[in-house]
Amino acid sequence: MLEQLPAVILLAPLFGALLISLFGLRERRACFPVAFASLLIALASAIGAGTRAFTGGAYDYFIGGWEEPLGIGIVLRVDSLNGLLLIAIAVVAVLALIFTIRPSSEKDEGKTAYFYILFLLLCVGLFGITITGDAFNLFVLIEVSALTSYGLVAIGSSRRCKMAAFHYLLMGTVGASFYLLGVGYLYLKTGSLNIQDINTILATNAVVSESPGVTTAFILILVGIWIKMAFFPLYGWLPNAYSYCPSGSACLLAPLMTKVSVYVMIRVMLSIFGLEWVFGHPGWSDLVVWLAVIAILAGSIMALAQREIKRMLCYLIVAEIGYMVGGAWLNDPNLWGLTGAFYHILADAMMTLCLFLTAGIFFKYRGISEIADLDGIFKKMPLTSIGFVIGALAMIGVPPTCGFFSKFYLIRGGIEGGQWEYVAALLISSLVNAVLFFRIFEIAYFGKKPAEGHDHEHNHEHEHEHEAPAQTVLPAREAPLSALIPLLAAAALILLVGIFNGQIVELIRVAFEIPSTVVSNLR
Amino acid sequence: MVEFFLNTVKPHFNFWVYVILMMVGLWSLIAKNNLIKKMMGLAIFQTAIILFYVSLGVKDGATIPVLEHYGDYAEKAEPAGPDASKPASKPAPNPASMPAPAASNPADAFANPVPHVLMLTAIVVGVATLGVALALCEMIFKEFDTLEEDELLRKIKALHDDA
Amino acid sequence: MILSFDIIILIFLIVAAVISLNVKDLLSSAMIYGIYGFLICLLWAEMGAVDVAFTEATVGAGVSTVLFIATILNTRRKSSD
Amino acid sequence: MNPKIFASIAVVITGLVLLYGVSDFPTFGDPRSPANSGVEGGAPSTSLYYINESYSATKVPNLVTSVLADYRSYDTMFETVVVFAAGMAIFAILRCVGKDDGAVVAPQRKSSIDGDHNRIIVGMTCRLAVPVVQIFALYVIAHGHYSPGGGFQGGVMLGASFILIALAGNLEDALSRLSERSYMALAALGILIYAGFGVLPQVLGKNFLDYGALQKILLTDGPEMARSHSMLGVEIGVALTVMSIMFAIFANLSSRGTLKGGL
Repeated sequence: MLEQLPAVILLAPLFGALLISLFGLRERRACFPVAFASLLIALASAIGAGTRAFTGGAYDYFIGGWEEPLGIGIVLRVDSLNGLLLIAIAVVAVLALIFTIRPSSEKDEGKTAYFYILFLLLCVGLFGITITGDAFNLFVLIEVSALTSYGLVAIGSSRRCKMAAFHYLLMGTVGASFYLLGVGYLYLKTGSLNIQDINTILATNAVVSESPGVTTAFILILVGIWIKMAFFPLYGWLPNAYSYCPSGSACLLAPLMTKVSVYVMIRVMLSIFGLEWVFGHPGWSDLVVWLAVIAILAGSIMALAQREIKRMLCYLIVAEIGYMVGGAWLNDPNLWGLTGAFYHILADAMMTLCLFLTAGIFFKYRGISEIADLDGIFKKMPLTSIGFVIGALAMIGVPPTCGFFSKFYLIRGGIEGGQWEYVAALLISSLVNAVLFFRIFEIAYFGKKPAEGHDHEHNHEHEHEHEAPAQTVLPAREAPLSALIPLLAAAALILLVGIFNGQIVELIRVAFEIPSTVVSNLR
Repeated sequence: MVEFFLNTVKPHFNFWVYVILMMVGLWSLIAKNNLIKKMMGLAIFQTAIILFYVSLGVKDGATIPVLEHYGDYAEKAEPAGPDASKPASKPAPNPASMPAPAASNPADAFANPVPHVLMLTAIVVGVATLGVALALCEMIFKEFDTLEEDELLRKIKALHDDA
Repeated sequence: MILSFDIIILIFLIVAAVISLNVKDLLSSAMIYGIYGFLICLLWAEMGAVDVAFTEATVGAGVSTVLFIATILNTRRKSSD
Repeated sequence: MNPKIFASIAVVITGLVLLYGVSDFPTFGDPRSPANSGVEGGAPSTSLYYINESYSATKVPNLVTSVLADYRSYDTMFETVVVFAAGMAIFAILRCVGKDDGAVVAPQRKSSIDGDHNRIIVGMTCRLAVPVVQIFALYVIAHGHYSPGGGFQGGVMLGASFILIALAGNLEDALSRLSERSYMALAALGILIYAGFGVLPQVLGKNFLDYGALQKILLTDGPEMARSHSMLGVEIGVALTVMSIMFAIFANLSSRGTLKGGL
């Protein structure tokens, strides 16, 4: 039974979604338990499959039993990289699911069943993307996750979410199409779709690997994935899509969609083309790192200019994607950049989940969406505030949290790779995050009557513009348990991922085939 | 010019057309103002990709990838078949420009099935995306009473300023 | 595969695509998109991809066009481009 | 920036990148290209394997069907899931739009293919055509092993026959034949059938979607025929999902999610 786990990870949420669509429309109360149970099964099997990869190394699961010759069937490959990511996805999905127990308004209640079906199918897509070993299958699963996420964005009742979803759909489809085209170019040059097989051919056959077709394939795939992950010049869809969609969807989409795309990029660089091929092209690494630097700076600056909490977080995501893409492309000799980038995927999933959960709680139970309306919220909702503070500190990069360690690895990679502009951008971005969040802390802790500082003048202006009746009417009341449990669990996970960074990094570096002695030097 | 056409374009004619179609689709996807026109551009963009894939699998002189059309070939491919004595299928007629071993390989009689399989998937994915996009178009029309992007952006901006 | 046939259909394809994207009446545009779909279906049948041609005839030319028309009739028929 | 200028720049750059790749392609129709027969000096490509071996392994002469429904059946399953997900996304977007939208719906037409005198020609033609379309669709599904066709094509045709009823008469006619409850159930059932054919081998100790293990259940001579029969089952599952979702998409789009009135 143990060897069936890679398939079970996908099948559990799939069957959950089917069950809900068979019975959930009539019996709305049944939706949540079914979804929760199927995600718990998926989490358990992800842990099982991951543990097997951590202890015994990478292994393959041949769908349909088609093993020989390689590439005739579709293979699922679990190694310690995607083992970690599988567990992270399952954990985030379970926590985000708990947050959705209460529908935010009555109008959404009729859509409960559809929401859970889409939620589970999105998880199916993300799990599948993570473990598949076939380049074309990756496209199909990207489309599964993409179509469901369009639905999840558009399911809200806000007027603007439809337009945001439409733009998201256009960009997402173009991105996926570019990826598909890139796979086609690769297929034309290598005659294979299996990731391992393509990698072998590119590594051994110099005629193929140096041909313009393969270079074009790489560029197409990379651009396609960049569109999907909202990398800097192509980020336009993200802030609208994530800030106008309902809170429940945002808590699943924001932590996972872009991170999984970053993982796909790392997988393409590492497993399809191979790092030697990618970094064998002089100038590419510098170019992408410079793009990432611009992404980080632009994301941070635009985050400073936002008045709404969710939009600010969205621009922070743009900056974080800059961290990860830049880190993956640092090309430093010990691959600390790539390690940091992957570690940051896990860390950022937890941090984003934590912050979006807080934003969701503020919006859902207090009706607050603007930063300026947060005054005095720490006294009214102390437990929520603890979660928020931990998430914010992780975003800034304060030591016990995972945010600090990922920045540490990334900066180390930057220094070893000699990419000083990247190091500078990271530090500036941390500073900006500190300014951003301490501004919020000040408002939230001291309330409306601050001492001085131009930030507060700014806020005063808005307080006159936006009279917020919700916050004055509502009594001092903590958010319900269904929101607090995932939030505090996410906060705890931020600390745990931070504290156990050594073990996680060791697992990551096993997948990069770097001897663990290098790792032990660090600790 | 003629030489360029004969040497560069003609051997890859399908691929040139796919690039042109794709660019037509991409251009209208970005530049058109009407959301439904944008979707048509996207649909054409996707068919261009399908054209590219299908062109990969074409072999000169090959038939469709259904073995029944080469009945005796199917018998031959079956190792334990009773009619193993039947003569092997005649190779498909090949143009003289093809390398010699092509004629000796019976597999060259059938088009490559893999791109076809992949593209069946891609077509269905395309129509699924189209359906979702058109549903979104209807909802956008219901909310804003227009499908022209510039008007939509103006109305959304007005909404933002009111808030 | 017959090259001259191939070339003729491909040229028609480009023409159909450009026209369907440039007609201001969306309903006619959708119909020309249907023509485009059947042309490309013909092209695939000609290139030996019968299964793809079949799917394109039902999905691409058939259902897609119907969906376009359903949406256009429920929204607005005229467009500015 | 003016979108047309931006579009032109983007299109020119993309086109040049693509043509740069095309310059290096093998000649169109070359049977020796890497995609058709493998990299020079390397192993033969998978397509050659399919052409040479798949008949003996699956007993299905249509290579596209055997690759689609057996070798790459995992892809096909998720393709069906994509259709299902699209259907769910559309319902989530359009369905349950509330009671205030009732006014927007066009007044219900009296015409119907059942006993309508205003549209007698259309109604009669539709009555004659629909059964033929459906029979042909079933043939396409069942005969996909031997000729072009299969679950997707047949499923779309079945869905199109309901769309035809909705177009010729009105949406209620079609919905009385395939109601919302039944199309939701059929869509889920289709994927359940597909995934069931995947899970059964797992129960029997083989890998997911390893149809050969179903030999004992399907009572066939060998794993080859088990694969062949399972492929038919899988295609039926695909057809059910595709049929119901295609019709449901049309029904929701044409009535703005109210499922009343139609076009």
